[in-house]
Amino acid sequence: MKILNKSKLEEVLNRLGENADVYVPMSKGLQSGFYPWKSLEGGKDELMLDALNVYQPPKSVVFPQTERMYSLYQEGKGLKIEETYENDEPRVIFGARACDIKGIICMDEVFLTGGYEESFYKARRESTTIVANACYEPGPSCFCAAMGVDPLNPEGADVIIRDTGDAYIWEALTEKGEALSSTIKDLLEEKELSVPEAKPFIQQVDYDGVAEKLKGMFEHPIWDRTSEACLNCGICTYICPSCYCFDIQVKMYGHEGYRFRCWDSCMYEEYTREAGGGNPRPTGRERFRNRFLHKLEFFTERYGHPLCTGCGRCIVVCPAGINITSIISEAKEADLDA
Amino acid sequence: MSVENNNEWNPKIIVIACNWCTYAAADLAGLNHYEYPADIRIIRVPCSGRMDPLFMLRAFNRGADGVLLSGCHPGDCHYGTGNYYNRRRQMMMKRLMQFVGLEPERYQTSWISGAEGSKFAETMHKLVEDVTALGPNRKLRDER
Amino acid sequence: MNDFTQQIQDIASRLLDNGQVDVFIAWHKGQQDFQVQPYFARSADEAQNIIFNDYSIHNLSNSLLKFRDSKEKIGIVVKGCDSRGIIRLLEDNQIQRERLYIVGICCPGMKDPLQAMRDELGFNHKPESTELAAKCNDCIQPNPVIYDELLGTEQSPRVQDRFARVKEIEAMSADERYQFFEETISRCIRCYACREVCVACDCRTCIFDEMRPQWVGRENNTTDNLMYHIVKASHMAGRCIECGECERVCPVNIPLMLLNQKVIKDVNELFGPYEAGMQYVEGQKPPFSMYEESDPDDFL
Amino acid sequence: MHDDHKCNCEQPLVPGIVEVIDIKEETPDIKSFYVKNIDGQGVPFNVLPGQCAMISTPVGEGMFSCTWQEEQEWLQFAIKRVGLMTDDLHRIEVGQQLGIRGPYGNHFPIEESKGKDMLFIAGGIGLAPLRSFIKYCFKHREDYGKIQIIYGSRSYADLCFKDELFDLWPKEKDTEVFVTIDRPEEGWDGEVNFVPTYLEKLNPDPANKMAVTCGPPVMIKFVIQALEKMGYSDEQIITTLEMRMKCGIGKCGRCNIGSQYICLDGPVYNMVQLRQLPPEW
Repeated sequence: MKILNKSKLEEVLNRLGENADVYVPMSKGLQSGFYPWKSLEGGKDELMLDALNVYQPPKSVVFPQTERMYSLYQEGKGLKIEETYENDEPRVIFGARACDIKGIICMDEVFLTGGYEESFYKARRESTTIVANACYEPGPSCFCAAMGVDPLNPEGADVIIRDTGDAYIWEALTEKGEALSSTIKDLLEEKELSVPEAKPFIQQVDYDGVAEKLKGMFEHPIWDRTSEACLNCGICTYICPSCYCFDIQVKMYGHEGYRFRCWDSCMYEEYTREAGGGNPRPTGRERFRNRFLHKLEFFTERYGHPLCTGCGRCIVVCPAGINITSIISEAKEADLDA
Repeated sequence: MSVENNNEWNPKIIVIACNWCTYAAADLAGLNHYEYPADIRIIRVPCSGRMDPLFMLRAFNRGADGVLLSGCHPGDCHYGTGNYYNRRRQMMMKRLMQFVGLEPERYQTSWISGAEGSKFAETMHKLVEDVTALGPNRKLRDER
Repeated sequence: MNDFTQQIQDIASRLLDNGQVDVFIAWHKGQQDFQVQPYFARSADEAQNIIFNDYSIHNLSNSLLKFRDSKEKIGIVVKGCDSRGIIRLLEDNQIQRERLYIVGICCPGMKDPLQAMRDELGFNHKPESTELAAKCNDCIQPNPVIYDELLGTEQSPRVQDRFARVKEIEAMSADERYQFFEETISRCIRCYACREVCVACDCRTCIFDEMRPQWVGRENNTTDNLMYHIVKASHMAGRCIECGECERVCPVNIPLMLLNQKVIKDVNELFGPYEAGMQYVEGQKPPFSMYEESDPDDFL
Repeated sequence: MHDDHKCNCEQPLVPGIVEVIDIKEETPDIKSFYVKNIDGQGVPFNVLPGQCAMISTPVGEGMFSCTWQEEQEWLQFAIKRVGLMTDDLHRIEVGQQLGIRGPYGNHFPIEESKGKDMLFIAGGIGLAPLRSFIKYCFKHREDYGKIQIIYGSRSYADLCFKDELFDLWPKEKDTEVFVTIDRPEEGWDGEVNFVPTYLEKLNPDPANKMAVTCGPPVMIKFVIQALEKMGYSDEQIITTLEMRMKCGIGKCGRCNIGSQYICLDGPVYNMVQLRQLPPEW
């Protein structure tokens, strides 16, 4: 098997960085996320490949928070679109966990199926190579396996690395992965190492049958209670590896400008407010319900698996301590006649 | 914009003027043929009480190099008290803007009454001079 | 702390039982000790779920906004800083004093559940200190300023100079300051948690949700983010009660209280001592809803 | 309910450009816009009755129902002034170029309705989408049975498409048009009633009939109740839903009702389908 010795890691990242933007898990001051390897400042920033995960998922590599779509130019009564900004620069996501890659797969399904291929996402996605970091030790808030994610063999990875202590076992899984491996083949060694042993999950979550059951729970009183503490901020949606809702807006400077899209959150009142002023989801309760039903029921109905990948980030960041696993178990245990 | 295409840079300055005093002063300045620089663009609002700090922020955001808010002298407000409320807001806002790094000369406030046509012209001269000395503003400006 | 738990449970059961309140707002435990969550007890039975521990840090006064249109009578637990939030809401006529039964706690300082999450759940390389939450180290008012019942013994403020950070920034040059804010604020992901968690942000329609006209762009870039934070800070003028929740919940650790404290410092210097929500006097107005003819106008 | 009438452009979020060739004032706050390709040759895409398109000006984008017509010489949109973007639209003049992308969504059940009597019930601007279907029925007159149109608005001035309503449609073969306004006014000697009440008063027989309704949400709600009372089955009741939309292609998330995206899977639903959805419409 191919081995990447950790002493060669920097060299590998530098090499990969010659042809692509390489995004690695990194802590920068008080925040952590997937940032360009090139932006690492010694002494200040730190590579976080061996941490369980980072605060911000790699979602923004393929689906940036703000993305310009096209320019607009107005002249008299004429309207022109002069340029579209599709970005297909090659990029590598290095060291993503299975949950985060599953988030990208969810976005693939949304943006690339259903009759329309969204071209801006497609350009970024097709030029992205994913190097997955297999997870052998789930953290206390991890529950990916319960959501149908295999932390040891991430679906959607082009290359997989397995941490054995001093070295990573390197395995290319796709053509893209092979191509990536070939650029660093002189830095890989041939050696047999044993795969680490997987530790059990600490958090027990049972999602079986929940999607089906939630179908009958739209008006269930569970939503009154669970949504009470929710502040309707957008943290959970913005740090979620799979939340993909976006808004399309325009900026004009006199006669020229551009239209862009940016992340949006179903938690905001403005999200579904109609031009005439009506809003089908006027209070926090409806928005809260829609978010969890979308994650746990609607998406499963449409695409066959939940929109939650069990990364546990929303549990970590929620200012009100709302825990999606509690909501899953409450739904599981709920009395339908209540 | 045409101003930017000139080789020589001219500042873009927004003057937010109250209808009853400063705007009248601008009229008077015109009537009396007092000259003042052409780099200013006046936005008329009903009262200094209407001068939301957002106007100033938005102006910088959209490319202004300097902003002046101007209204009636304290005690002379057409509506009685608008400028008193505005005065508090401006005092706070100016310090906040300096705190985030804006040069104080870029964001000015003054009282100009309807009879002070010459003061209006002088203020504009001074304003354009101050802002020109600082050069183009990049702070808070949108990346187009 | 367990002491407080029992006391609060007793008070809540009593009030709910005899119908003095319809809902009692406190905390309950999540899956782990540090996963404490705001809790709305509606019966004496439910009151038994209430806990108060090291991590009961949330400013519950913000939850009162959910009840501003209802007639329900509400019991609520507040610490020193939170109680100032209640005065803020009373001043803004968002809630009526008669509807409230306030249980005050002299606050010994709290730990930050979000910090604990990061430390315990593997999202941090090096666990940070597990001492008091940062905001509690800046505390100027640990004892409730409004209450119907008081628990615990008086605590003393923990902060030496609460404007120390502000003064540090003030000492920089204009360009250095701009660079500092550009750097910190460009991190913002505009999740609006700082707004939603703020008790002083009680507008029904926020200016940032307003689309007609849209004053602040939704693009996530430095200037739009700066616009957001400057406008927010200016709206906080005379309103911020220094509970520090905005800074605590920020997922990218922007020092938000720096802007708020700058404004507090200036308002105090310019318009005479004013601390938002320190004392409830009916009809009293916040500093930007009033003026003095003698206010300074040395504008630079 | 997908069909071949679908945008297959490579960049579904980037609009094409069309030119406004005519603007007609329907009511004080509704205007009809006729658009064509900028080279004057035809339209950017063909639509089926009920389908929508995303129109954009430099101010914003908005989803509007297209009016179907057989010749496909132009596309017509009847647009009410309600918000920022429609405000901007109402200020433009003939010759103005607009962005357009589409067509989006499903269409009215033109096939399934063949051989049946048609009952159209509309309120206010809700006539605009139904008009597509009505025009389609007239064009293929032999395929459909008796046609009844019930339409109401706040006042006479607010009635859309007056020439068709009062002159053209009543002259069509085997067609009845019933018009009502909400409040009595001088010079109006017709019906004064709300649409659902008028519907109950007319009491059209459900036998072999399709009832298609569109209008303000409360009107739809009461029309559906009235139809049920009159004995219409769920399969016979068709309506269109409305949610805020941004992308139009089922990606941006906001227009969902349950697992359905109104922009992609809707806007046309019959009651059988609606009963499967969470009651959020």
